[in-house]
Amino acid sequence: MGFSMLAPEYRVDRDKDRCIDCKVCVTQCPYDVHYFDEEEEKVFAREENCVNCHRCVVLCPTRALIIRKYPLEFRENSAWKDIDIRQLQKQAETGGILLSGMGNPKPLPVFWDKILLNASQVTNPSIDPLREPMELKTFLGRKPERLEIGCDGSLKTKISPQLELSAPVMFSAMSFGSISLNACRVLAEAAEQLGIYYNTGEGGLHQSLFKFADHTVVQVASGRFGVNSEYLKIGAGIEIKIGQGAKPGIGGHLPGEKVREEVAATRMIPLGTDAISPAPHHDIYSIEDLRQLIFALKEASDYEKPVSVKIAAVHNVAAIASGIARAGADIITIDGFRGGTGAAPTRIRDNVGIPIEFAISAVDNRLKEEGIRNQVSVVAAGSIRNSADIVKAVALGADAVYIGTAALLAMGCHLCRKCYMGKCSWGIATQQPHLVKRLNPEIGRERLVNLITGWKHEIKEILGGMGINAIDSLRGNRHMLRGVDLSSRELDILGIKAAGE
Amino acid sequence: MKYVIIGNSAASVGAVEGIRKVDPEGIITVISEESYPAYSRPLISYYLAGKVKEEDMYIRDPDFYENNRVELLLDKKVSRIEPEQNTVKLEEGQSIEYDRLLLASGSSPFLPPIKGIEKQEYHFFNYFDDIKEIQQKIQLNQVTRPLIIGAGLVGMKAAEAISLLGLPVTVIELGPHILGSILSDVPARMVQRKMEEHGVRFIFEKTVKEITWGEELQGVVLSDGQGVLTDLLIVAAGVRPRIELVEELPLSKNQGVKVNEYMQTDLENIYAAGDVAEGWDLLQEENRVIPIWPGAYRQGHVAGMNMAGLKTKDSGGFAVNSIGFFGFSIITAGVFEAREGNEEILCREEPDSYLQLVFRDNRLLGFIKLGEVGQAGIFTWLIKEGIDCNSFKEKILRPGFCLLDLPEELRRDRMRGGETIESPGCA
Amino acid sequence: MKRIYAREEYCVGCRLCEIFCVVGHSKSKDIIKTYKKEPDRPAPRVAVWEDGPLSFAFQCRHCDQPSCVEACITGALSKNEEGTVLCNEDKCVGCWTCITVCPFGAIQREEGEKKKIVKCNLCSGEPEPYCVSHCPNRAIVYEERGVE
Amino acid sequence: MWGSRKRLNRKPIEGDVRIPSGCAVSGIMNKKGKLFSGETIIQSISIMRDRSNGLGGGFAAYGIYPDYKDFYALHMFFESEENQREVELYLKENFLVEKGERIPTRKVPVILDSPIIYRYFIKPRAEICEDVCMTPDEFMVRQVMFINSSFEGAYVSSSGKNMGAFKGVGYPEDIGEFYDLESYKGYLWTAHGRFPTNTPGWWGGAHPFTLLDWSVVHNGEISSYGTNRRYLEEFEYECSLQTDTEAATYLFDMLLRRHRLPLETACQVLAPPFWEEIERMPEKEKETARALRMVYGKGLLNGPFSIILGSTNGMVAINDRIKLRPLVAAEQGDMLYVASEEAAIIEVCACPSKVWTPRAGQPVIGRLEEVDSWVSVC
Repeated sequence: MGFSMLAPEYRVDRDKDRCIDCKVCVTQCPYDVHYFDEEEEKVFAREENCVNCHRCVVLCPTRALIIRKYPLEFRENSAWKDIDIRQLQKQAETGGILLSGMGNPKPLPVFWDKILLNASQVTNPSIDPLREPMELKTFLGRKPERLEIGCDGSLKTKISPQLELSAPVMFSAMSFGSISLNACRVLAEAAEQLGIYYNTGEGGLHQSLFKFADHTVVQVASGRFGVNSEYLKIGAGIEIKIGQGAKPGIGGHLPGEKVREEVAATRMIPLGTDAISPAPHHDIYSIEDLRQLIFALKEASDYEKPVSVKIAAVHNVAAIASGIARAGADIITIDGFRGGTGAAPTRIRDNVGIPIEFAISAVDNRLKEEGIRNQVSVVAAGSIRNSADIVKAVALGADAVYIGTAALLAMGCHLCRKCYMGKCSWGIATQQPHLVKRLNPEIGRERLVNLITGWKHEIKEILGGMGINAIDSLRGNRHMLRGVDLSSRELDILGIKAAGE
Repeated sequence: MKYVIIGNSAASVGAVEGIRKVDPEGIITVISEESYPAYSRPLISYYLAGKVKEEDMYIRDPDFYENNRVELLLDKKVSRIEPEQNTVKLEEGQSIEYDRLLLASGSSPFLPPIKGIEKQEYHFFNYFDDIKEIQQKIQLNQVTRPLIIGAGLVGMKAAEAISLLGLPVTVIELGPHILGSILSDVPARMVQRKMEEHGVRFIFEKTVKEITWGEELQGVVLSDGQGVLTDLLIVAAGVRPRIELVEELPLSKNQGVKVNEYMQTDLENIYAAGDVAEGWDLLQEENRVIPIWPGAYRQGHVAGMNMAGLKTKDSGGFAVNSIGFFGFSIITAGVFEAREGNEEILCREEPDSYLQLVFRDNRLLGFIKLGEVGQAGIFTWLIKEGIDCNSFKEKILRPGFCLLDLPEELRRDRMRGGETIESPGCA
Repeated sequence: MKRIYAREEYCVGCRLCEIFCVVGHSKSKDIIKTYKKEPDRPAPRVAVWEDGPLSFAFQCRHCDQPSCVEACITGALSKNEEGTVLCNEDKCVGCWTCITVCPFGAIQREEGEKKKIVKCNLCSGEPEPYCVSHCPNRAIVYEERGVE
Repeated sequence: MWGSRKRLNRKPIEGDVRIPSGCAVSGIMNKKGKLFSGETIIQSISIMRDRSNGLGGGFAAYGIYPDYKDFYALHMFFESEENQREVELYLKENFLVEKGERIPTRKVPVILDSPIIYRYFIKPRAEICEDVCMTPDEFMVRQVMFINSSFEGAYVSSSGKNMGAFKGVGYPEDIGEFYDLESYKGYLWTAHGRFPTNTPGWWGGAHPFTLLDWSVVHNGEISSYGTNRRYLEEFEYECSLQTDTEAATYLFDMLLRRHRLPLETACQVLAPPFWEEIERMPEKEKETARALRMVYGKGLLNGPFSIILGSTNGMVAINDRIKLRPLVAAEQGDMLYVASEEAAIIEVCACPSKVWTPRAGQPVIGRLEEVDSWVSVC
């Protein structure tokens, strides 16, 4: 590397009274921070390499390690904050685009936290989910405007294919390539166990995951990686990815070093070649092109799968969503500006898009006004952090949510945001065999199932408190929401009242 | 059922444990010429060197015989076996009936024809009592120049033990190098150097022609006329199976007593195990005596089970030795030199270690491993199972070879390990 | 019987099994005291073997018919009623005969002055062997697999 | 004054805010269509005085205008004569107005602030219906919603044929006396006593809520209101009152009239079986139940309620799916009774042949005998 003006970001505090020089930190750090000095017979750290992934901290058997923010400060300047200066220095050294992993970390408002939920008192009873049934079952897919029922009660209307979810949550599109096969396996197994779905992302479907196909949404993105007839027919649903919240308008790039044998085979590309997904689909330059692709995919899958179209939440999201619905999509997926990614240009990630909360509200309103809201499903994504966020998203109008970052966190991700380096110390965002095996899918699956199981309990408690015993009755039920610390304009856009009103 | 076992070492203990696995009731009688419960013969050199206390010489707990309901007859010598009567006769006249008899009488040291040896001022290094005599002499400061005839396994352990007591040992060997039964020339020289560093002196390719006497033992005269002074003479010139009890009986024997895969001699009710028996050699594919401790136990165990009525085949064995001098380890197994000419020999020599592998048709036939101990059993296993090593032959030669280096299928088999995989013994 | 099995596909090579094996067989059973205050702490009975991404922890298989017990020249090795192969370390003289015959290479040696073997005793008395309970990735399991 | 919705500087009323309320309901019908006086229903509802607090009471009566049975009977409240004139002008433009008259009332000391109360017997002008491609019913629905939302100081309290709603601020028995319901004869009567928790009460906000010949009296609080409302808005129902009763009425209208679901099916939408039960159903039944929940999930009325739906063809009483509000039913001869409390039935029918408590979500359906379809208008 040579000389660098960049000071370390973190310092490694090693408690010498606790450290037994067992070298676990040395074996576990993929960033070459810890090393054992044979002469001194002690472990030391190259702090400049530390990304604060916590692998060493968590595995240190004597709790001898703490990673702290490097205490060096620049002269105080409210315009030029430390991060601005550091990023600038980095670019001055490299001349490149700044890259980032995971979602937008900037201190922009998180509207979930400005929305509060309602509960029943006196005039209607709250319901105890431990004593009464509490239903979270959710169907995603196109619904007819009305049903025709014969006099004998028989169903005369044929219902389009649906995804049936035990709870309104799914695992976001994360490709094999951007994450490890073990991580994909965790998502697939957990989805199966939970009765929900995961999404392949643009990585194709690895042979070993075919058995989870009934819980798989297969994605078709601009690079068409891994897309073939079998792929389209085997999944439970198909998703056309137009955009992603973390990088609206930007394509994807999986560097060749991650395109190892299995990735290459699954994506159907040569070994070691860069996998580049173009920014647009080059066969979709307009809404009518999208319609053609939607129906091409339906045709290819015998009209047996619901087709979703995923877009990033951008300024005109409501109109775009309406167009997507009318183009024949059964599910519209909207990814907010805090959505995660394996790698995105930092400036794009931090500055493009709109919050998912507003996007849900705007889309739900628009579709309702057009009288087609009940006919399509809306899935919201991008920084759903907990069960309360899900409840708020559904109350704002989403049918279900996708979680990506939260699922990865459950598997072990510590949000160090260095996914793009391919050296994920938790075995998630990496293809290096010695790192991949760090994620035991069995443990990952248990943790992820635990998370969603916990969330289900919480959602049931919240619903019970509201006096509701089916998630259906929360959809678009904005009466259950009140805003705090929001301008009246923001309240209007969210379609909710201020707390106290 | 009445069981009689002649001898009380590894094969005998194995037989008791084998019988008791099958038959908790029958009467077991063990007859020993010695006056100790079963002790470890390989430990006698450790005892002499002061590394092991007397109570740790015994290979089983003191209540072993009681717990296994064994009648132990010590200091009793069998004079005759009478297969027609199904009895064994003790020298003092007593007859003991048996339904099944195990000959586990072991071997006796060989006394080479040397002039003057009849004066009996020499010692063997085979029995506990031998060592106690030597120990007494040394403790009485009667020894200043010990001399050992024979640089085999016994002679070398004797040399090490005595040297550790601070005495300058001289070893006279007929052959060109030490440990001729288990080592080839190069590793033998390496071990020899280690021993010389500790003050052991070797004289090769000489025999002792004569023992000279003054008032006491003075020394020996070698085949070339050279004289060597000594005041303690230890004869370690090899051992011979003790077949004298069956010499007259109608059963096949060569050097030892021939046994089938059930450790049965030609006489239905008489079994043999241990150094006295000619069991199956897996590598040589013939019956022969393999005088090693683990093999004796295994054979005894198999014999015991068969005697008690549970048909059990012995898988056979081959020579395996672990020995060490002054902390320098030697592990060998199987053959160490080319015999048929189609063997492939790979070697790795380093200042303090040596590894030699002998392959035939990509199967490991034997190895010599000096200075490094770890994982040696995997080599032994490769030999025993006759595994095709073609794909990982080079890896075996590398330091630190372990399960990790096996092809995946074999590795996984080993990792699963344990369940019913190991047949008794692996001598 | 219940045995310890390694799952190589999940071993991360951290060697916490070795570290905690030592702790489990130490006097204090406290990791910091063991390593800071017990210079004569025992050697680990488990070894992690590693070659590139392939690694796994390995220890005694507790064979049904253990060659090591048959071969032991001192009677230090024995198999108890539960099937655990145990070593009486006071009796072991470090002759390495057991190492010579162990078909797994699973027997370890005490480092330094003490010339004797150490081997896994399944942490008898503990609900679960230390290496198993301290493996961060469930790459070592303690279970009954029966005959395969 | 009776309290206009559009007045400034007043307390919030229905339509401005959500007002939860507890209530008493009662419904009585003769399945053969035999007419009986309003006295019975007044008697029944008055026994449940404790369940209301004097801030709202009302009745729906069917079969009361046999002479005008082909005309939509428009019951209206006006704040002022000026308001009335504007509406009447509008009516004349769009409808044939057969008759317009003040609804006779009596002076009752506790009934204050009553608005101008009128009824009109009207028919939509055929050419206009044709012009906008609507059935007369559809046209009526739009017009009622338009009047309610666009005309200052005017409110349509009912608009069905051969039926009418009589409601106001007060205890129901006082309202009954006020409207002199003893002098009306109908074959089906429903009544409502209201217990709103935070409003002085507004005449228009009193129950029953009606649309065409649907009338709904309701006890409960619908926690799914926001969802139901947005769903209805998708089908262009304007929930201007923001009441549960209004939402329930529109849902019935949409499911029965517009989507033409069988009555039992519509009830199943409002109070569907749990998934657990659905899984145990026979295949065909399960298929329908699944589809209904899939497509009409937003029509589920979630939270405590007991509802009586009145219509020309009969009466339906239904509870929420876990029966969080009371509902009792009884039969005696051709008479069917439903009420919040058994006492309200026994008061008017001392020895019913059968009394039962309907299970959660299981509708009690009283169908006029000569009628085979619930959807009266096609």
